[in-house]
Amino acid sequence: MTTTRRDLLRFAGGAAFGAFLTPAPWRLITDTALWSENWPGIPRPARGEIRTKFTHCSLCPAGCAVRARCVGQQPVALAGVFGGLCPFGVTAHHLPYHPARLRQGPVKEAAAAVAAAIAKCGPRERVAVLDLRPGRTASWTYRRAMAGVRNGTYIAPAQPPVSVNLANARTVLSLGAPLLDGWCSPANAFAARDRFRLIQAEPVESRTASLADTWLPIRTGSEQALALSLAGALDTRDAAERTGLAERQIVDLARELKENGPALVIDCRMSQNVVALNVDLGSWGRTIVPRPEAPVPAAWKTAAPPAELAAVPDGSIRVLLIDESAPGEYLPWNEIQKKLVSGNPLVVAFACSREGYGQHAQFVLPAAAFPEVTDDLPAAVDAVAPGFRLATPLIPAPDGLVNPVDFVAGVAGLAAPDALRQRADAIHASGKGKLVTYADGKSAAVKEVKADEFWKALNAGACWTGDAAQPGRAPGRDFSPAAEAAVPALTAVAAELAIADSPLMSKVYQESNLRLGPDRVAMHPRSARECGVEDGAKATLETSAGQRRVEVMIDSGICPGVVLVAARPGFEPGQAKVVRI
Amino acid sequence: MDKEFITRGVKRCSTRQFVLWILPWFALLAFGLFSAGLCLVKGLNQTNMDNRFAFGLWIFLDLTVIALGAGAFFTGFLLYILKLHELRAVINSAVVIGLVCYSGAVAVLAVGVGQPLRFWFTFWYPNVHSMLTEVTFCITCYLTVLMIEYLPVVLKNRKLRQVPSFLVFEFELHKLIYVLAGVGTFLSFFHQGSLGGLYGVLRGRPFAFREGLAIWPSTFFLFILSAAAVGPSFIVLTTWLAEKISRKKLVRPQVLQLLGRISGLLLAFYVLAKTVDTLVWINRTSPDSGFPAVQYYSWKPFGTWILFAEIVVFGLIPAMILLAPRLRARSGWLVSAAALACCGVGLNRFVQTVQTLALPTLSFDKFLSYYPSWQEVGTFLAVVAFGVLVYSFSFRYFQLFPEERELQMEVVQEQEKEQLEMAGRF
Amino acid sequence: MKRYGMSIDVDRCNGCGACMVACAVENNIPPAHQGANDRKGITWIRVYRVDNGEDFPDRRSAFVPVLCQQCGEHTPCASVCPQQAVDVDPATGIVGQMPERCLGCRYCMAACPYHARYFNWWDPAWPAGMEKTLNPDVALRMRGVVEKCNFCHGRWHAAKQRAAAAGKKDIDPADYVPACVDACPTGAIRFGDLNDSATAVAEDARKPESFRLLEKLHTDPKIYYRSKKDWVKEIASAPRPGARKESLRG
Amino acid sequence: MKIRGKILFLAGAMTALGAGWAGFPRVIYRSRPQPVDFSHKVHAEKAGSQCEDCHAFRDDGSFAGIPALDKCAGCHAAAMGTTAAEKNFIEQYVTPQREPQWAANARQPENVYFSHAVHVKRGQVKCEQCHGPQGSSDRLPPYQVDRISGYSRDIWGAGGRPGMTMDDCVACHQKQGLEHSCLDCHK
Repeated sequence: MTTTRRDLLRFAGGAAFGAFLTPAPWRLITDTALWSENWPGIPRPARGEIRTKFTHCSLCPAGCAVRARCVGQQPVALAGVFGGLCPFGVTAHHLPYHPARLRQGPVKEAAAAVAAAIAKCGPRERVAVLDLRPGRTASWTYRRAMAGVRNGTYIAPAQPPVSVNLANARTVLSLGAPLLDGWCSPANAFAARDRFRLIQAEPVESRTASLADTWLPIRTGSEQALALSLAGALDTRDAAERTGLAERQIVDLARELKENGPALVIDCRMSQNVVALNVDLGSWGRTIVPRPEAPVPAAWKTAAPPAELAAVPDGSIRVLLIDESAPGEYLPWNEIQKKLVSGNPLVVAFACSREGYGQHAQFVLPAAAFPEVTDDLPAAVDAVAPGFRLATPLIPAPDGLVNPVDFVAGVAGLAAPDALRQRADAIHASGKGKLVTYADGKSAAVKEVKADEFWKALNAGACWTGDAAQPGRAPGRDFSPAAEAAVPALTAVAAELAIADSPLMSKVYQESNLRLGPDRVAMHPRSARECGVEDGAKATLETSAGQRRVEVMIDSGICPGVVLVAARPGFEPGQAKVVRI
Repeated sequence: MDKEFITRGVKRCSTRQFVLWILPWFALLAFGLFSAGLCLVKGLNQTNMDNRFAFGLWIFLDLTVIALGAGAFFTGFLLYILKLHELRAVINSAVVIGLVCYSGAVAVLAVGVGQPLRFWFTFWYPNVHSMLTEVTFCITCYLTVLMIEYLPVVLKNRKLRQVPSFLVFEFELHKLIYVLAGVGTFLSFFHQGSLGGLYGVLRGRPFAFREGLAIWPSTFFLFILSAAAVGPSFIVLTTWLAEKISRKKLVRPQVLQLLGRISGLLLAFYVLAKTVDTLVWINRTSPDSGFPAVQYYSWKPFGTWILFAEIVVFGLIPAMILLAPRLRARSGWLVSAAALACCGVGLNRFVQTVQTLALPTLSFDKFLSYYPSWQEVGTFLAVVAFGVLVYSFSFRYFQLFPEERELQMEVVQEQEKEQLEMAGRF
Repeated sequence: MKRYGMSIDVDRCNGCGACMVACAVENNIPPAHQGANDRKGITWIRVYRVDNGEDFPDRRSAFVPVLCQQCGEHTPCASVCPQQAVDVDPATGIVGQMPERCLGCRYCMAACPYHARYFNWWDPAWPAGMEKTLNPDVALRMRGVVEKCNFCHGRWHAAKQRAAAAGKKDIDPADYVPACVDACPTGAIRFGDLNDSATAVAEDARKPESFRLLEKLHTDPKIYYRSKKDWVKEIASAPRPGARKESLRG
Repeated sequence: MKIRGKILFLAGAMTALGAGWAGFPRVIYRSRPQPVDFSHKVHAEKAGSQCEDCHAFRDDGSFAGIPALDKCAGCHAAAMGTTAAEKNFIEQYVTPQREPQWAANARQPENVYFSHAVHVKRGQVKCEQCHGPQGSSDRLPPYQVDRISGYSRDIWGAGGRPGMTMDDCVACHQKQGLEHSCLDCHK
């Protein structure tokens, strides 16, 4: 007999019926749902023993002490030892994995090229090192190296000659310095915050301004004028005109600084006028002291003196080695360019990414990113006593990286075996100060620890703080007149400090508008109208740093005639143009 | 070629013509399925919904089509429970419309969730306090009911009748129909309500939040009422369209007028209830949760005009027309009033879903705007195309309008009579 | 029974965003997909910039961190979830969200008046190598589910474990501090048990200048904000069109 | 004719039942052999060691789980017995310092938080209660993983295995009245 279609149907029906009495269908449904729990492509966090390591954050000169939570050897979270960190510091352990991070570079070729260039250096031509963060042990090595090279020059941005003592201040006038937003270590700033009145003079309502007790909205570039008039070196009416404040306000401000002392006046770089004004207010030795520095081995004293870029004659540098692995204040490139020789100068940059001077250099050599670096930190602007803090690596640096210090020392034929250790020994030998270990928070006098222990402790998470030096004689009060610069129609002002950032910073400028993203500018509705742009409009921004596409945001807290931009390396405030696309 | 499928005694267009008619709809369906596929494979980032506009076009679609599909249960209720036998003329088409609307809604819901593979969690770990649980349960149950109600229509097909067991089965089903109608009515009453509750319970959204009886906010009952009101209107609308497109008389005008009258009556009730509810909300509910009601309407473009349109233009006016026998008698008035009513319910669902999410709740929020992406629109269109196709096929091969045949006879007889008379003259 | 809560001093917050990134680090939240924006991103704690509505130079701004307010009374999101993916822990008062149970229907997001819930619009992805820095105490979420702040629940687990290992009955409060509180450089955020009137948080909550967002919704939030400025206190109430200019940044 | 129909129907049902009950479990699980055939029994008897000796707690209360190679090498630097298994182990792993890739049956999914400290130290739960008589077993149970969900059979699978599925956890927690919220056990 033959099987008909009906027979097949019956069989199938039976099978279907039977299947429902087995675990199979139900299990399959469950499993698909479970599969959606470990969706393919989702990474699995590594498990392991949780350890704690200590280091100092080397992203900015503040150099906060950092406690790292590690799984095995890998840091998975960073926190401050003496309070919180800035967002850049909190996410610093991501930097080695930044997509823009530089991993390979033509090291040999660069070395050869440098040697060759030095060899055919003319009598007047210089070999120079540009160090963005002077005051480190590395800086000393550079200076020693340059001392050993003919016409060797060590160039560094001007350092604040003084440091401030926020703890003593009762009134603080900040001329545009982001005091509460990265100017100094946040832990210090906020520990002292409740004890002083903060007056912020600034053209935009920055974070510091919005937290200040008083915000004086002044015109761009009129900070110096205000400082001078407060010191009586500039007529009040004149100052009022330049700053856009009422004369009354300036007079009151001056009185407040005198009466509600100890007063402290700061600006971004603690310029000469500001220091003089502080001296004038009788703050010397109370809220403001000379910049302390940890002892250095006597042998290093022969090092080349730091030179400011301006002091270097134009067209004189043949070989320029730029260390931007430790970022600090970026000197504008067009200034640097003036100093290079006309006929093919050689520029080598040591950096973690091509973002900065890399764009202009013949060779960009990969340097270690934050948790890989071995370095120390200069005295912070708010450090009253000398200190010695190491940024010790939390993870090993990948192969193919260059240590700029070794490179430069090699170029100069200077044997620099572990300068950090030498420095540490010198400090230990001085026998002054105390050693603070972070793990237990105990502090011991240096005299009581052996040199090796001292060194070991510094590497395991500790810092040395010396005794605060006597302020000595106050510098004479000589003011340099504020240049009467013509205020352009639209001035670009930097919103943030330019620090390398983790991909996770997208939380604050892409997934929210808390911080100004690199592709955004903010301006007052009125100036936006003048430029013919509205909120969210796409436009091009032209500054001295070049042209780039941006999205415009409206913010009525910004002085009309100012465009707020996220600072990039090499950006400097100045004339700007915003054109709608 | 498909002649033997077509019901005896009714005329249907040629196969070629039919194919030409359905082809574009199939194209639309294909496009829609493609965009829905994108959303399933690549995820909901294909849509323009976001964290603040968590619901968009789709939820609006769901609420609207289900309200329009209410005709199915309500006509069933009137016919089988309240014994309004005239309505037998439209019950089949009502069932098809219901089926289309509900299956469409379920399909869109499935695309609209982030993890469709977990759909069964709702049945396995239900949270009885959630309106969405009620909705899911009722819709799925009622969809099954509709399918069973649809079966007889299918089995009556001329070809399928040839299988004897089918006939028996169909006969058995018919005994069940009253039970089904009862169950269906209960289920849909319930989930029409829970769809209303969906937004009414949102304490965090004072614009939508309503007080009510027991666990159900007032919107629960308003939704039932509005759905029951527009259901018949939508049947009037679709039947009229079917007549126009097929160029045939399908039901007696009295039936449509009856539907219109019922619709108008309920609509009037709804408008009254809605007005009372709105007043209570403006003067008590909203202020109590700290939100002065005026501010909702100061965010342009959603001014008070939207409230006016919802209650008067698309509520009171069609209700008046449908309640006036004279106007009702003219198909033009009847149909346009029905259309107005349907738009009204659409607007109401729009306000519930979209405006609620657009309005700020925190004092530093912005008023939000949202435009659906083409993938969302595509999925939306897929449902429409699906509906048209199912209806077209059912219309062609099944007997959606039992009276159609008789009406046709009458037409024929009249023609013959005329001819005879003419013959008599000469 | 504990009732964990938070107090936030708005006058102290400088809007640096450390809490936002610290939260992302702790809870394995991926960096933004390039298509993400302020409405499609994931920020369990979100710092908004609010202002007094004046124009330069009278404009003043404040920064308001908004996270899940951990509503205690008829919690809007918990009651609406169709499949019990949201629950309020009676032992801690923390509103929990279960990504593995979540269907991704987003009903809870529509229900939340604080916009504290976030949907995974994309598959989570990290730059090559960065997945090494993920926190083993927090499970990763998959695309298509909702997530939100749970007061760093991983840290709570760790604290309980430490207590158990030490043979203690109760956890040491110092062991359980959410990442945002840890990271905040200004000390604006405090965390603790509101039921224990001795804690700093409970103290802050009692202060006259402290308030909660949209209190009239009767959701009993456990995040207490405080400010001495009247115009800042207004953020507690419902929006009033025109009263404050839209804060276009933040 | 009618009979034939019934028979066919039953035949279909039977086939399906057979396939579903007997065949399916074999298909759905992938089996993976353990790198070393290790006998808990031998170690318990000969070395007289307790569970905690190898499966230790760390200071912070976290559980180290399966011991690392150095722990084994402590005793097995050179062969102690004569078994092929040990010889093999030393050649394959100890000498080249290669960590054996154990397949952990008891490893919970990523989204589960399970603290041994809380259960063992505070709850006083015996190892056997969840792991079964692992300690006296002569050979390691084969590692079976669900092909679709990727979960070990012990974690999410058929009965008759030691109780480490979510249902087992919930059952016990309910008995103890320790069930508060999902996030008690999930992370």
